[in-house]
Amino acid sequence: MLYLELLIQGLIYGSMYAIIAVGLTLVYGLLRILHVAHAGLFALGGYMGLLITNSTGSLILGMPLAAALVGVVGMAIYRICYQPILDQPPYVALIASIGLFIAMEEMFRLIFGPFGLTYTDAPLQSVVQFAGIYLRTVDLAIVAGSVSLLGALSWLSQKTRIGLAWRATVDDPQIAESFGISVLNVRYLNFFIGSALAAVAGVFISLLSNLVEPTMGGVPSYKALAIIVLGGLGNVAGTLIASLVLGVVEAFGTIYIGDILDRDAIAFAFLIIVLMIRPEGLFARR
Amino acid sequence: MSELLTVQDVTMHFGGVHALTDVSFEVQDGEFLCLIGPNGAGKTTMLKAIVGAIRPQKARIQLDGREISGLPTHRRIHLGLALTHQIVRPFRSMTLKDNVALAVGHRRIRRVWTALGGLDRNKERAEALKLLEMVDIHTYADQAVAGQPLGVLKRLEVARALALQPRLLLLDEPLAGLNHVEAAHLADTIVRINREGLTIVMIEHNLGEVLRVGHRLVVLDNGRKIAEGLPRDVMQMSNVRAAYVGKEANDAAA
Amino acid sequence: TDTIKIGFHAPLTGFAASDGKSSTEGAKLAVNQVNAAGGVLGKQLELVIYDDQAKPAQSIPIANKLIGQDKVVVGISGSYSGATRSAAGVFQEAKIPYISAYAIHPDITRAGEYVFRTSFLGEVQGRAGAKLLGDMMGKKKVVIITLQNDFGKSLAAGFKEKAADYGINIVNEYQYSIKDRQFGSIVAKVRADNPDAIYASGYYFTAGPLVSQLRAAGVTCPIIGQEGYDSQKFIEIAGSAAEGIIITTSLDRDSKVPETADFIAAFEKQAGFKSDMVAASGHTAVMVAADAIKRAGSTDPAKVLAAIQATDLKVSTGTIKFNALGEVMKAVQVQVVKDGNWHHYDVIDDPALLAPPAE
Amino acid sequence: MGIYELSLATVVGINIILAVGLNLITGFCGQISLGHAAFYGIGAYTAALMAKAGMPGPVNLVAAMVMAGAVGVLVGMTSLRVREDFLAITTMGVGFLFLGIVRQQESLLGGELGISSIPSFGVGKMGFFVLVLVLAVLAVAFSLYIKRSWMGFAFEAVADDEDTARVISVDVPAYKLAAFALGTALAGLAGGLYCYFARFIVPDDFGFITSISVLSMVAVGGIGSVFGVIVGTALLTLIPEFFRFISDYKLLVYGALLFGVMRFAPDGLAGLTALAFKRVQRKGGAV
Amino acid sequence: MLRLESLSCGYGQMRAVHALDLEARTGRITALLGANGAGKSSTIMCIAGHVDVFEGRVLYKEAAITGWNPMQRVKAGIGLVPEGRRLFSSLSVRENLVIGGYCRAKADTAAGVDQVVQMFPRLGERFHQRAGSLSGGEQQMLSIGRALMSQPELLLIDELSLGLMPKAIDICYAVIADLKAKGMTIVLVEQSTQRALEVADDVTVLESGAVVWRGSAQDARESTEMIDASLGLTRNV
Ligand SMILES: Nc1ncnc2c1ncn2[C@@H]1O[C@H](COP(=O)(O)OP(=O)(O)OP(=O)(O)O)[C@@H](O)[C@H]1O
Ligand SMILES: Nc1ncnc2c1ncn2[C@@H]1O[C@H](COP(=O)(O)OP(=O)(O)OP(=O)(O)O)[C@@H](O)[C@H]1O
Ligand SMILES: [Mg+2]
Ligand SMILES: [Mg+2]
Repeated sequence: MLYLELLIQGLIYGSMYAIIAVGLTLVYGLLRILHVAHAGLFALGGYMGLLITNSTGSLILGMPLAAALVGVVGMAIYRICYQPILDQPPYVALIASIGLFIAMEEMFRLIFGPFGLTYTDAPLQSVVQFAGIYLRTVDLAIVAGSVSLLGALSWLSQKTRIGLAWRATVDDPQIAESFGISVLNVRYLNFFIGSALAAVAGVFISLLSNLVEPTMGGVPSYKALAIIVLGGLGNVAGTLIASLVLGVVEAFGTIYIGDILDRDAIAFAFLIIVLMIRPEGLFARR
Repeated sequence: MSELLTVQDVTMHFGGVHALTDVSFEVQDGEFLCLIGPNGAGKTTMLKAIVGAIRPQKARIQLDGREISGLPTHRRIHLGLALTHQIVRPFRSMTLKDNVALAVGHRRIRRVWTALGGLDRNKERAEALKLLEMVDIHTYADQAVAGQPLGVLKRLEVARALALQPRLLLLDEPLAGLNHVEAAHLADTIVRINREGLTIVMIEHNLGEVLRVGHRLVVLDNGRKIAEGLPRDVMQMSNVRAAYVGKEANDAAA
Repeated sequence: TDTIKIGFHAPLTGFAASDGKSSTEGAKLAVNQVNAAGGVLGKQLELVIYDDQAKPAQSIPIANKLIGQDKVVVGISGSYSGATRSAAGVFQEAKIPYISAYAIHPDITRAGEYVFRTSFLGEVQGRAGAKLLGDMMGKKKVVIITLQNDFGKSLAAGFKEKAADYGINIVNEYQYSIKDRQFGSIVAKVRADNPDAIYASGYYFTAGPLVSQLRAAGVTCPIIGQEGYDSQKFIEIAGSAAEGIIITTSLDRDSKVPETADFIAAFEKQAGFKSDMVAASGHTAVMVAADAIKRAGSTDPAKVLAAIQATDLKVSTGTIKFNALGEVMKAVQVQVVKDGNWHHYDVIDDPALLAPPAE
Repeated sequence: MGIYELSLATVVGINIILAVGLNLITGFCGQISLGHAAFYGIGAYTAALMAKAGMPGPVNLVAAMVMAGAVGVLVGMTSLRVREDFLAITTMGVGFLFLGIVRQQESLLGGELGISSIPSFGVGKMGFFVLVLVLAVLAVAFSLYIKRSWMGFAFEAVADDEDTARVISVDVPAYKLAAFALGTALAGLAGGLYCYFARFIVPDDFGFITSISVLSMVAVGGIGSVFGVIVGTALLTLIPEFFRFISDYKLLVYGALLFGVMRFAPDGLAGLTALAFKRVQRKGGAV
Repeated sequence: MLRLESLSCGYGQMRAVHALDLEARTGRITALLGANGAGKSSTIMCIAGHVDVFEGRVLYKEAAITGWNPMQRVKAGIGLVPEGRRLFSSLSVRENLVIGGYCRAKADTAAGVDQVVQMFPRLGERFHQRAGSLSGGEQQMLSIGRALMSQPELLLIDELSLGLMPKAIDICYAVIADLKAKGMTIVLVEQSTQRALEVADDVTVLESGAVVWRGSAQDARESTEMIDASLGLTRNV
């Protein structure tokens, strides 16, 4: 019974990670960039969702609007920040991205204050109870949201012409243009979707804790990197499974080995062990 | 002549792809052996297995009577092997000359700690220039590798391999990407080096040159050896003709 | 010079910026109040503020700058333990008095006789928590949830030290990191443990989510926190789940004592947000410094030092006196959340229990 | 020099040793490390424990180097298995693992409370600065020497293309391990010096943020360029000091600077000066 | 069909082609020959829209397309078989062909794929295999097939026979001859002069980015010495 509950909690953690990490893995898959500022977009999503929800009183409005807004910001970040340095070695984009992330966090603090914001009337907090397990609506929404969003994304990339164009662009952007694929549009779409998902994750997290803080991107900024590596970099399905596995490992780890290693250390110890056994990650592309 | 390289029962499967299945052959000291076969026959895979860039499921490879199939690549190079890549792999951050100079200094960098010993690179650079001259690309010596045409990079591969002063040189399609004048010229250079005593194994689709310079042919198809022998004899074999030979080769062989 | 400079460092940027903001506002308020009342020694006080990001590597040059360039008379830390402990060494070496407003590391005052602390040690407050739970509330089967940093660890140590004395049986202890906001697995396990009460350390931004997640999962037993919870933000975050949460702290919201009541009102007016323990601590430390300079009648460090040692001052966080080590001796306030606000619950004033180490 | 300037200069010196070490691994040998702070920490903890046990300072500094270098070799072994971006994340993981272990080691390493009251090195503030300065100069000279030696040449090859390096007889694993050993030993030395400088250490001193700052110093200076790294380190260490008067915007400026340099001068300051130099030369030639 | 008017193009500061005039007439094969680094690939990629033009014009069907991007060009009917094949290696054979027809109506795709498979039955046998794992010859077929999917009127082919076994070269040349017979205009870059002259109508020889010889294939066969001399140029520098 306890194990089942821990498993469920792990899956909730994991679903959360998955929505954040998938945007990162999309960017990595397309451009080979470790896009740390993704975590900044996640926090921005939290702020936007909370502010819109508070002022309109409707999460139904707040979440999609936040996603769309942040999606557009993501596109701008690609255009302004990454496109000019695509042909540089990978660490260049990584450090630029870290700089951007720090600047974003500071901007949040200066604009929204250091204390964090809360919902005036937090939605999705009602408690559902079955078989002695207590869950909040938001818990269920997260799991349902991540499975459906990632499912849709996976369908988009495997079964549609746009997905095909995306994959062709990964292989050879220059030649893709010569077959009528607008590489710029593919990349815009990629950043739009990835950033919008980050925003959705940000809104979900803010509902879990009823708190949006300038530093809320801190944990995803590095842990999401670990997840996409576990998932085999650039692999959507792999990222989902890696997220869930990591969520479960953390859920059990904090209880049973929490006094030996902290949560981050548990996650990274797991990562290192996996990489030593399978250097290409859990789900390699080839 | 004695056997310099013995390859026995090399088997390499990539998942479902049987790139090599029980391939065996020998290379005599001083010989110029050509490895031919259809696209995807496993030729490149064979050379990579010999230098240890890939690890076959099964292999016995002996250089001069010494088993080398367990050794890492750099050890095999120390023992006298050298390889040029089919798909060129230069050091893109260096000039052409430095690409070769580093290989010239291979004795200095053999051990990490002795590599700390010297600072002077002039002797090696001068030697590198000579090698570049040998393959006709010395005019590019101080240029960066980026943006060089394929033909120059192909020859750079050859110069760099020669810089290692190998006993056995493995060439993977060195002539591809050169026009027929350039190809003939580079082939002549390779023949000259061979005459000076260097043993050579060359993969090449340019049958005209293969028949001109090769002492002996080994033919692979679908990961298996299907023929071996003197060029003229091999070219007459019906299975080789069926698998490989086209109009041009017919003309050349005729 | 026509002003008397007091050095102040706090985390104005980075992860601890919210506490830095509170403590800075508290300190500024104190300076304004002193100056409005005519300053000290006929001069105005000037607060020299630097941002240390709560990092030791930053606070050392800052301490040197405050001493060497700004020539401050007293240094005050409105920062966390790491930054405070390393700056303390610099002040001690330069023989300039230094007061830690709310950092809890036990070794801070051990840097030397020039270093003081106006807040409780983590251990002291942990002991008070044990008394509160075991003795005053009569709960015996307790689960500890510990924040994994110097604050949480020393609270837990103090709590565990006295737990047995009050008949408390600690069934389990769980740890979480300061970055955690999701406690699903700990909550599930605590529910299975079914304790009589929970002793959970944390700051408002961790405790808020923790408490609301515990309550949502149907954990109804009392939850005891400490001064880290002590912020209006905690109540905003936890919402209705905050009702009935009890903490040990140094600020009594219902106090009739004028110093405290005035502070609470004046702070909100100046800063634009409600006061909390950190703000009150920043305020207190400056008040102690100003009072000492006044009594010393001079800015000579040795004289100021002697004056600080002899402090007996009523301020927002109670009556401040120091022991030989420079640790504060005062009563612990117990507060409870009622109708969305902090209110008086009790006071723990047991000198033996609350005695800080004296060496 | 006042005590403030002295303490700043000492920090710059320590950071230069730290950054030069990372430059050896990442700049010379091409192995991206996001966990450099862990070795800095190992050095600091080693020296701190030995100092508290009453061992003399110079011995402790050597021990800090040896300890960090030894663990560095161990971590370097992972670089033999995973590549590029994977290595970056793995080393980042090593950093978190180090921190996680130290945090929970209360009896030996002081846990969250860290180690305080570390004895002084015993040479005074000025003397200590001179020591740091001498060691920093030695570290820089050493790394310049490596860059120009055949070892540096081979590092260049490994950084450029491992597979090609192999076929020209470079023992790639040995070189990678050597880079890790040397680079992490320097980090250990820097850590040892830091522990004597602060005389109080806590786990958070050696976290992910520190790793990132060091990498930023190297990249802003110009990865691979020794002098660039020195300038980058001095700049990024001192900039927050210059901006103290606008405290509230300090980190914002720092982040924007980091981004700006990478976005507009991807080769760092070293690349920028090289470019400016070329421009001037071209202009001179035209006249 | 295609005319280049004193075209100069290159990379960044570097000029790869100087003041090149070239005409590809409708329904004919124009061979572009030259030594290594002469600028053949640069010319092809410039026509496809991938190389910066410094001076001069590119005229396609009498309209200036100099400023067009590659997408506009493929829609206008310019197909590309790039040097080194450059297939989408993680995509299957079928998917590569679908991408080939990306700029055409979706309805045409299936019919187009059928046509290509008829032309190269081998591709049908490897239909769902990853392009990256095909043999060199199969890759070349796929590269041509992919270009045909865009229903080009002008086909640019760079290094048809590079790395191919003799038998595969024969197949590819047969296809070229067939396409020409169907009225397609082709610009062909080839290292093997002999093979190129067999199929070409017009010949242009480049040296260091400039034209050194121009004429009909007939004339070219008669002045092979002169052409060979320019091919061997790099040797004599
Ligand atoms: N890493 C790999 N993974 C999967 N398959 C591979 C790999 N390397 C080679 N192959 C396959 O093994 C077979 C043999 O490849 P190889 O490169 O040795 O052929 P080759 O004879 O050199 O052909 P070519 O003349 O075209 O260069 C091919 O079918 C190829 O697709
Ligand atoms: N991406 C690039 N960046 C910079 N210079 C380039 C680039 N590609 C080609 N060049 C240069 O342009 C010139 C012409 O090269 P190009 O590839 O067009 O020659 P080519 O005639 O196709 O040669 P090859 O027979 O080797 O294919 C060469 O000097 C080459 O160095
Ligand atoms: Mg091959
Ligand atoms: Mg070309």
